[in-house]
Order: sequence, then structure tokens, then C-alpha cells
Amino acid sequence: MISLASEQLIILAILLPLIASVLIVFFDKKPNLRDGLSLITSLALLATVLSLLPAILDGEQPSITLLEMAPGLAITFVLEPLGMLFACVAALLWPVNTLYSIGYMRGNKEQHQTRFYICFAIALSCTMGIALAGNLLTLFIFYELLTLSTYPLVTHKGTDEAKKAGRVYLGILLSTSIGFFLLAILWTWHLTGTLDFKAGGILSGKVAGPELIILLFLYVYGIGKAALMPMHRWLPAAMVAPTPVSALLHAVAVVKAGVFTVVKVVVYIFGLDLLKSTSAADWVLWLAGLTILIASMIALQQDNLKRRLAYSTISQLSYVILAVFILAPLSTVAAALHIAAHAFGKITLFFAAGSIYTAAHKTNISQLNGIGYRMPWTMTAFSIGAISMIGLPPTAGFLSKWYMLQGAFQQEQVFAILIIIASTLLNAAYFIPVIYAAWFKQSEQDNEKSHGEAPWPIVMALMITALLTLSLFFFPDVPLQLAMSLTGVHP
Amino acid sequence: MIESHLSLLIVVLPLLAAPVIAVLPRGHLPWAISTLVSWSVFYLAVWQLMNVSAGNVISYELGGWAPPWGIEYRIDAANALVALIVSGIAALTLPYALKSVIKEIPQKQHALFYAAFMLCLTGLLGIAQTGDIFNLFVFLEISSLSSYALISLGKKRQALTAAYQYLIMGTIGATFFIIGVGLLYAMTGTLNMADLSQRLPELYDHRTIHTAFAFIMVGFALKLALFPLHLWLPNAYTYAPTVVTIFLAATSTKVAVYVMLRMVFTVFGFSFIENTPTDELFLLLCVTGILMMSFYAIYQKDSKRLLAYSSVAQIGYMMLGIGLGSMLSVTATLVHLFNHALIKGALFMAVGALIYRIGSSRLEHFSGLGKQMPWTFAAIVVAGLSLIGVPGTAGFISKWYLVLAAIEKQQWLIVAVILIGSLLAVIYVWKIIEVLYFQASDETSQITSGQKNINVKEAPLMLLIPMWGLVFANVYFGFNTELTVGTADQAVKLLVPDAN
Amino acid sequence: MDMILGHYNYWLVIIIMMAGFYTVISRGNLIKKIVGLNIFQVSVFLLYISIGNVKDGAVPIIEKGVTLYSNPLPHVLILTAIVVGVATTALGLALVVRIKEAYGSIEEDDIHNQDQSL
Amino acid sequence: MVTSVKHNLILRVVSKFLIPLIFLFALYVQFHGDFGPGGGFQAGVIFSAAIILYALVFGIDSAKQVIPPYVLRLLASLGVLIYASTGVATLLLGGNYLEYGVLASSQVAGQHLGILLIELGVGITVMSVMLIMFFAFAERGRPEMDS
Amino acid sequence: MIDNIVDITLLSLLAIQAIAIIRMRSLFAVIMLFSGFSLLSAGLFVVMDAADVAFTEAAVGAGISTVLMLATLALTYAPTEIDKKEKRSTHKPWLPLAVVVITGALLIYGTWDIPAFGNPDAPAQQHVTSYYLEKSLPETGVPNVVTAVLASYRGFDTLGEVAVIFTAGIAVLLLIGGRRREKPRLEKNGDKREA
Repeated sequence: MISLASEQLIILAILLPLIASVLIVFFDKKPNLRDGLSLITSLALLATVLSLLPAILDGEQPSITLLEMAPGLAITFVLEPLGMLFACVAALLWPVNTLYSIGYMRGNKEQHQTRFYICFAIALSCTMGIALAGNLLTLFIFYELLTLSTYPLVTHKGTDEAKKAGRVYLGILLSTSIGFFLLAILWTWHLTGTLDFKAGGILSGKVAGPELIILLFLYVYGIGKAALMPMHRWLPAAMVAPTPVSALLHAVAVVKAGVFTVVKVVVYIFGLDLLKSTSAADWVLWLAGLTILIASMIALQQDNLKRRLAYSTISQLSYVILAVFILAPLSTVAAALHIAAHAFGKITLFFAAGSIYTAAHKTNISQLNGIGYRMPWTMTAFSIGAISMIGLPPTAGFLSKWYMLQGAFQQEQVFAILIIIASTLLNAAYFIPVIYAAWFKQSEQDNEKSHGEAPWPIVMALMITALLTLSLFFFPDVPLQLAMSLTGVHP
Repeated sequence: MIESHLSLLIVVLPLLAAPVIAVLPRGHLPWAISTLVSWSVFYLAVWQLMNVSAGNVISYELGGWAPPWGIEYRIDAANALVALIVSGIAALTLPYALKSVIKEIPQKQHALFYAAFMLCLTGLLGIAQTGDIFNLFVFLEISSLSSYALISLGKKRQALTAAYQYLIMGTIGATFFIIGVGLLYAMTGTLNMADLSQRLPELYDHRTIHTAFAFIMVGFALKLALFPLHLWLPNAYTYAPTVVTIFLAATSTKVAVYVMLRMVFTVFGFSFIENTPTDELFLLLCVTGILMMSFYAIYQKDSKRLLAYSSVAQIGYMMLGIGLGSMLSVTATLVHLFNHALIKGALFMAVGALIYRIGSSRLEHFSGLGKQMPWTFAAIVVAGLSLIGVPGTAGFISKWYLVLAAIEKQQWLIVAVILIGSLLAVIYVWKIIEVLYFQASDETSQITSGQKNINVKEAPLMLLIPMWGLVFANVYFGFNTELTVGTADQAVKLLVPDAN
Repeated sequence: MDMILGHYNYWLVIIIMMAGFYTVISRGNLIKKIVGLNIFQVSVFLLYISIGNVKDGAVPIIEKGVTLYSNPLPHVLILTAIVVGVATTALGLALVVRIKEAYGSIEEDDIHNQDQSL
Repeated sequence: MVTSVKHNLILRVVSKFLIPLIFLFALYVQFHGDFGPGGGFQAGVIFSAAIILYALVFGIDSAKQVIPPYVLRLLASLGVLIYASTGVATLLLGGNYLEYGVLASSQVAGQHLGILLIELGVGITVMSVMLIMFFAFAERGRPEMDS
Repeated sequence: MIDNIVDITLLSLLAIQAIAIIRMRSLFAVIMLFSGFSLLSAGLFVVMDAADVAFTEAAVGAGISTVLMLATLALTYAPTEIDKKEKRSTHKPWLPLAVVVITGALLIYGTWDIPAFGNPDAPAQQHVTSYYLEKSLPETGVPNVVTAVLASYRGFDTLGEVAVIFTAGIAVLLLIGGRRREKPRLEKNGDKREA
């Protein structure tokens, strides 16, 4: 009974945003209805996803197959812990982000707002599809659709710069996914005759030696959304998009879809044991490490706030990859947790950046001196987010890094440990100055009258996410349980 | 009654319609009749496909003379599938034709135009249905002559030279084909395909057979514009009237591909191909063709020409399937044959709708039309994605099987080429989409003779409905592969019995 | 010697065929191309008829007492082919006329140059 | 080319005799095809040749009065229809397409009838198409001739 | 033997004419030569016992085709123009020459295994044909086997043939039916050289 219901819920979770996107078309001329509709839908989606929780916490894995394209190739959805976690994060942040968007889009009088909300809803639906996908094919379909549905958002401004950015965005994401990811999927299909996600992986015993390395390479770089260097260029490019897009999609939905896919592939396609047995996966670890460091260093030099955040995202994503490829159950838990932790933190930071832009029309860090006093809420939230990025208590970031280190120690991955420590310092190095400038520096031209806080929806939104960042530290049980049941460890 | 003569009526109905239409007065009557005929033919084709989908073979003896003495129609899944495509595209193109033709062709020629269209349909269907190689030649010429005439009706004067060029190359191709047929006849004394496949095996080592094979292959390579024999195609597709381009692009090359399949696997037989050394060369041609033509497509400034070059590249994909010569790869060829017809049909229809509104096919004149013509734009996007091979579209299925076939054969170079090809497709498809999607910034619009498409209206329904019919087909066959892959499997079982 | 006696016919036909083929692909004058095409096709007809030829065979019209006929089937095929040939020729020539009207020339190079200059 | 020979008296007289003969010959070829060389196609060509000769000698306009273009168009279609519908007739009589045997009581008689019909169709179409072509080419020239 | 000699002579003449046609640049002469060419080939058909084909080739090749070609010539070169010569081709003939040589070589290679000319036991003479020669009279009552096969055994081909002719008719009407178009279809009227 419950399983039946939850199957319907799975479909509902994917359909809700789609239906919304269709309805929004008709409200083109009535902005209030349109925005209201978006908000309601996002809340409905949240309710749907949350009502899936009990089932999964009872250890069920309801699944539903829509149609079979060819024998063995089906569009299937399965509810499993990692996917649930990802879905929760996305569904939780969408309403907040919608609230924020309303404030931001109106505050900045953006064009084509209807198109914006439509594409946003579609993108969310694709994200749900990725989170709940039951096999590689289904996942791949939604993965590509996500890329395409976000293209109009990235090029929203329609300027030549936006066009260029759009080209880079599509160029990298499509070419990697068609050139490598699809090939890897086909190869897997050729080797195993199935594409289902199975605990312990489906490739064990089917592939070894150099083939394994190549296949791994195809997957890791095919999933360009994970932004592992040198496939990271699209992410900074995507920053021309309006901030809500950068916030939800390029700090949460899209990029997390990338690392999420990597984790899925490692856990359910390769299987930890297969990778542990060989040294085929070591190079990924090293690359992830390097990406973390290099990205952080680049971030250090960016003066544009959003670009700095973008590079920080790149490095944070590689944390997840690093964590997975430590190949310890615990570190896998950490990876799962970090997906959530970073999401909350980073979206807060982007919200803050956007609110500064809306209120003060400032984009560069060098302009932020003393802004904390004019925008106390914003900067408080920003600070919380930054702390979480650095990984200090009492924030979510600490939690994930903690497990990561534990895992690394378990496996005696000295390299990983060093990387984590070094990068923590770097993170601090590029966030502390911002906070310092905001609170303790005096600005020359600005004074209290020049501008105040951003519109209330924005402030409200970023406070919520900041609180989420904190609460994940104090009440981590649910996400933790989900992450644990992913690999079945109980420390 | 009808059931037993099904396969025949498919060809004879349009043949009967043509002379009637030719003498009709002006007005919509010629159009109405040809539409009616094409739909009924489509219906018959569906019926025929259902009859053979179980893997059985229909044999129809024309004139009641048993083969090999009389001419035989021999229908298996492969023919049925091709006949279905041809008639289906025709059935969708003709409703589209009504307005487009009124716009592009002087009224006093309409009757003759539709008559020629019917004859072209007759020819293509005749090729698809027949089991006799000389009869094939005759119907090939019917379709060729009518298409030369149809192409020459284009508005620009280049249409004439394009048609002439096609006429010369096409006739050379056909002549090569009958030379090959003549040699085969000299060695076997028969013209019936089934009979030939019986009699050829003990002659495999004869030089004459190899020569015949070479001539037939080259002849049809010319017809289906296999690189580097494609020179006629881009001009023909670019300057022909929109409707003609749609129909030919979606059907004629496909039929030629089918003939290639039939010749290679039924007449000569798979084991013959195995011990001919030419297949490496063949694959090489396909590979270079795919890459070069895709690059050409990227640099085109005219939308129709761009799509034409992409067609040549896509033909390369289908040929790859034949060249690899495994059951899987031939399945891939048949599936792509079907899907590409849908894709190109939809794309040319959409571009045609743009041309219908702004009277130009130059890309730079399309700037910003996406806003004025959202449905047409959406059609281009979906069909374009299908051309790229994005999952959820028909194009993805073709790519899937093609790459799988290449992997199975451990042909990694070909795998790479297929994927690179789709990446190039991303670029040239996006060239169109980007122009349509973004408003022209002022400095660019100055370059493009200041044309701003402010007060352009969406294309009329008569254009949109068929277009979207094909677009939906693109999506539908991207998920439900029962018809495409299922039928292809049946066909391959008969075509490549001894593969692998 | 037998080889030659048995095949000279084919070889001469092939030479004619190639002459026609060469005219088609090498000449720039549109009319002459068509002429070449015709020669090409006629020589193919010759090939077929040669294939069907039987030494001391009679015209394939059944008569009492005659036992050896030449092969009627190639004749049938070629009758069809001739018709196809003339149809193609007519169409080609009609195109030539129109090209002349549109370009004022029937020389490939001139036409090409004009299209380039556009 | 069309007008040059127009006013040559001898030609006019000769052709007055010649043309009927050619017609006769055409008819012979048309219906004797079963027994000797010839048949619808050759007959059609000869027939058209006669009319072309007429046109060359007496001018296209008078030729067009003999056979106006729209008649030619009708005839061309008619020929194809005769042929194709012969096949349909055999269908309706329960045979396969173009299975003449069913047209008459006996197989051979049926064959005769069928062949007669289709040869007729061939002849008509060939004749009229040849003339259509000739007229088309000749007509096309005229504006240039006048100028 | 006498057959062969006639045969060889005719063929050689044809070859010479064909090559002459390549060399010759006066179009009128070319067309006339072609007319002669097809007459000659008609003669060759007679020698090879193909009466019907000869008949048709003479009527079509020497007749219709020639008339049409001359008509085209008259249309494409105004009466005032004295030199109805084709231009010298500016391209080097090597590529076409290579293509032709390769094709020809391939064909000769291919005819190597072909049954000897005039051999009554060749498969072409046996399989289907023998059936026609035996059965056509009893089955169709038509002594002229060619007609029997053309009209009955392969009647559908002939239907196709009629359709082809009909198509050509339609095509010609579409292209040059009626007088000159009011306005010649040019993109720029500037470059229309009047004939």
C-alpha cells in the first residue's frame, strides 16, 4: 500500500514542476499569479519529497518502470538513499530560491521573467529525474535535458557575453556527455547487458586493467557537471546568469547532479570493492586533490564576488569526488553529506552576493568595505555560509569534512588528509578577508544613507538558508541516516 | 480482394492518379486528389507492414507469371519499412504543400507539379517494392526524371543548373547500375533478385561478378550521394522548391540506401562481401564523408544548404552500418534510415515555414524569428536535438545502435567518428537555433541588410500541423522503438542470416 | 585467339562506352554533355545486345523449322532502356534551353562564373 | 528551322502524298507488332514523325489546328490510363495485375486482347508526348525568331 | 566469320565516330555525327538479330533525339551567331581521363570471364530465355517473342516505360511549356545577356 503510494509520489515529484511550467505559460501577463504559482508548486514538491522519507527510512526502495525502450533498456525510477538525500536538498531549497527569485527578478526588473520561471521549473523536474533515476539510461536522459533546459537561463541576458557563455556552457557539457559519458554507458551496456544501479556495482569481474582505467576516465570526465579540472570552464562562464540561477542551479542542482552522478556511478556501477581491488582509481584522487587546490588558488585572485564563489564551488565539488575516491565507506558518507552541506552553504553565499548586487549594485569584493553595517542580515548570513565553506563548527561544512578526514585516516590516505588541511587554509584565506572587510573596514564613499538591506523576500530567503546551514550541524540525524544506509556503515 | 493485391496497389494508385491529375483544371483539385491518394497509399503501407511484421514474405506475381519468368514483387520487413517511410512522408508533405506550392510555383503549373509529384512517389515506391532488378531500374528512372523536373522548379535560376547537374550525375549512376545488371544477367541469365541470390554463390570468384558489384555500388553511391559522389545534392536541396526538398531529402536518398542494403545482403549475399577486400575502403569513405561534410555544414550561411550537407554526413552513418556488416549494424542502418527521414523531414518543414514567412533561407535573415514564430522554432529545436542524438529523441536510438555495433566490432576509430560527428552536429544545429533565439544586436542587423523581423507572424496551421506531426514522431520513436527496431530486427533476420 | 574472337566485341563496345563517358565528364558544353550521355547509353545497349547475341541465331520471331534464336530478353530490356534514354535526353535539353534563357550561355564555366559573381 | 521550308512548293506536294502513307505505316507497325518487329512504341514515334513533318512543311499553327495541345495532353494521359486500367480490369476479373488471360474466355485470346490494349496505350502516349516535346521546343523558339 | 567482319567494321566505325565527336567542336556537326552514330548502331543491332531494337534506335536516336538536339541548338544559339562551337575547356583533362581509363579497365577486366560472344550455351541464353522461346507461343499466342515478353511477361516494365515517357512529357511542359516566361527568373537582371 505504502509502496504503491510512494511510487505514485515518485512520478508526482517529476511531474509537478513540469505541470507548473506548462501552467506558467498561461500566466505570462499576470506576474503575481505566475510567481505565486511557482511558489506553491515548489512547496508542493517539497511536501511530496518529504512524504517519501518514511518509506526510505524504513529501508524500502520503491521502484517504478514507465516504459521499455528496448529489451533491458527502460525508463525506471528507484528511490534510494543517496537520491533521496539529493532530492530533499533540491526540493528544500527550491521554495526558498523561488522566494528569493521573486525579490531579485523584480528588484532588478529583469526581462523575460516568464521564460525564466518556466525553464527553472523544467530544470527542477530534470533534477528530480536525476535524483530518482533507476538506471544509467534514465539518468543520462535527464542529465542532458537539464543541460538544455538551463541554457536559456544562462543566456538569460541575451547579450553577446551571455551568448559566448552559453556556447561554452553547452559546448563543454554536451560534448563531454555525448563524447565520453554516452560512450561509457554504451560500453557498460556492451560489457554487462544492464544499466541498472545495483548495490556493489555491476562491473565487478566484467572489466579489468587498462580497460577499467579508460572506462573510469570516460565516466569521470563524461560527467562534466562535476567540473573536475580541466572540464570546469563552463561553471565560471555560467555566472553571467541572474543570481538565483547561479544560486540554485550552479551551486546546487546542476553541479550537485554532476557529483551525485559520480557517486552513483562509483557506488552502484563500479562498486567500491572493484575499485579498491585495483589501483585504477588513484589518479582520480590526485586530480580531485589538484582541482581543489588550483581552484582555491584561482578563487583567491578573483575580485568579482560571484566568480570567487564559482571557483570555490569547483573546489568544493572536488571534495565530494575526493571523498568518494578515498573508497572508504565512511568517506562515502562524507561525500553524501557534503552534497547537502555545501548546497546550503553555497546557496547562502550566492543569495548574499545577489542581495548585495540588488541593494548596492556592487559586484566586486573590493567594494564591500563596511557593508556589514548597511546590510547586517545579509552579511551575517554570508559569514555563516563562509564558515561552513571553511568547515568550522557549528556549521554543516564541519560535519562533512569531519567524516571525510575520518575516512581518509581509515584508509591512511595521507595525500587526501594533506589536501583537506591545505584547502581548508585556502578556503579561510579567500573568505575571511571578505568577512573582515564587510565588518571591520571603513569604506570611503559609502555611508548609511547610500543603501540599506535588500527587499524582504531576499533577506528572508538567505536567512532561511543560513539557518539550514546551522541546523544541519545540530540535527544531522536524517541526512546522516540516509548517507549511512547508502553504504550500510554504522560507526 | 485488396488484401491480396496490397503490395501492388501501393505502387499503382499514384501511377493511376498522375495522368488524371495532369489533365485537371487549375484550382485545388490536383492537390486534393494527390493528398487523398498519398494517404490511402500510406494506409496500405501500414497494412502491408503489419502483414510482414511477423517475419514472413509476400510474393506478388505481376501478370500472373511466376518468377523468374515474370516480374515479382517481393515484400519483407525491409521493403515494408521503406514503403512506410516514403508513403508516410508523402502523406505529411502534401498537406504542407498546399500553401507552400501556391507561394512558390506559378498557378498554371500546379496540376503538372502534383502529377510529377505523384510520379516521383510511384517511382520511389516501385523501387521499394520490386523484387526484379531491371524493374527497379525502370522505376528508378521514373523517380529520377520526375525529381529532376521538380527540382528545376525552384525560384532561383540556380535551380536549373542544380537540376541539370543532378540529371547528368543521376543518369551516369543509373547507367552504371544497368551495366552491372547486364553483367549479372550475362553470368546468371536471370533478373529476379531471389533467383540471383540462388545462382550467384557458385560464381563468387568470377571477375565479372566483382565488376558487376563494383558498378552497381558506384551507381547507387551516386544516387544516394555518398561522399565523394555527393556533389549534386547540396545544390539540388538548396534550390529546389521547399516541398520538393522536404520530400526528396526525407525519402529519395533513403530508398537508395535501401537498394544498397538489398543488393549487398540479398542479391550478392553477406558471404560475398566478406571475401571482398573493399569494405575497409568503404568504411574509410564513410568516415571521411561524415567528418568533412559535417565541417562543411558548420560553415554554411544558408539554412537549406547547411541541412543538405548534414544529410550527406548522415548518409555516411547509414553506410557505416552496411560497411560494418553485422546484424546489429544493419539494424542500426535501417533504424537510422527511418529516424533520419523523420528528422530531416521535420527540419526542412520548419525551415520551409521560415522561408514561407520571410522569403529567404539565409541564416542571417532568421535573427530573432524564434520570438515571432515560437512553434516553428520549437520544432527546429526538437528536431535539431534529434539530429544531434540527444536522448529522448529518435536520433538517439539510431546513434545508440550504431555506436553499439561499432563497439561490438571493436572499431574504436568509428566509434570516435560517430561521436565527433554528433558533436559537430551540435555546432551546426546550434548555429541555426542561436540565430533564431537571440534578437539581432544592431550592428549585426546592419550587416544583414537591416532586416529586422518585427512583424513576422507564426506560420499557418497547414504548415505547422504536418511539421509537428513529424516532431512528435521524433519524440515518440525516441521512446517506443517497437516499430523501428522491431521491424529492423525482422528485416535483418532475413537480410543477414549468416552474419557473425 | 578464341579469347579475342569471343570478346573483341565487348572490348570495342567498352571503348565506345568510355568515349561517351569521357565526353560527359570532360566537356563543358551542356549540349555536348547530353550527346555524350547518349553515346554512353547507346553503347550500353550494344553491350546488352552483344550479351544476347547467339551465333547464327535468328531474329526471335518463332517460325517453323527455325531452332536457334537470338536472345529476346536483352532486346526487351533495351527497348525499355532506349525509351528511358530519349526521355532523359528530352528533359536534359529542355533544361539546357532554360539555362540558356537564364544565364545567356550553355558553357559550364560561364555559368559557374556568373553564380560566383552573384 | 521551323519556317525555312515553309514555302517550298515541291515539299508541300510531296508531303501531301507522303504523310498519309506514313500514317498507314504507323498503323501497320502498331497492330502488326505481334507478328513482326514493331509495336506501340515504334508506331507512336512514326505517327508523331508524320505530324512533325506536317508541322515543318505547313507550319506549326496549322499542325496545331490538326492536333491542339490540350488534346495532346489528354491523349498522353489517356494512353497511360488505358495501359494502367487494363491491369485494373484484370484485377477486377480476379486475376493478378496485367494478367491478360482473364480478359477473355481463353488464355491466348485474353493475351491477345490485353497486348492489343496496352500496345494501344503505349502508342497513344508515345505519339502525343513526342508531339508535346516537339511543339514545346518549336514554340519556345518563336519569340526569338520574331525579334 | 562474315558476321564477325561486318561486326568489327561497324563497331570500329562507331568507335571512330564516338572519338570524332569528342574532338569536334562544331555542335551542329556533333549532332549530325551522333545521328549517324545511332543509325550505324541500328545497323549493328540488325546484324545482331535485334530487329525491334534496331527499328526503335533508328526512330529514336536518329529521329527524335536528333530533332530535339537541333531544336535546342537553334534555341540556344541565335541565327545570327555563326560559330556554333563549344568553348575550349579550360580544365586539364587528366582527372576525367583517369576516371574513364580506370572504369574502362575495370570493365575489360570484368568481361574477361564473360561467356564468349555469340555462345549459345551461355547462361544468358539458357535459364529464363529458353523458357520464353519454348512457351511464349503456346502461352500468349504471339510469335514475336520480343513483343510477348515486352507486353506480357515483363508487361509491368513496359508500364513503367510508358510512365517514364509520360514523366518526360510533363517535365518538358513544366520547363518550356508555352512561350517564354513574362520575366526571366533572375535574381539580378543586370547579368542577363540577351541571345
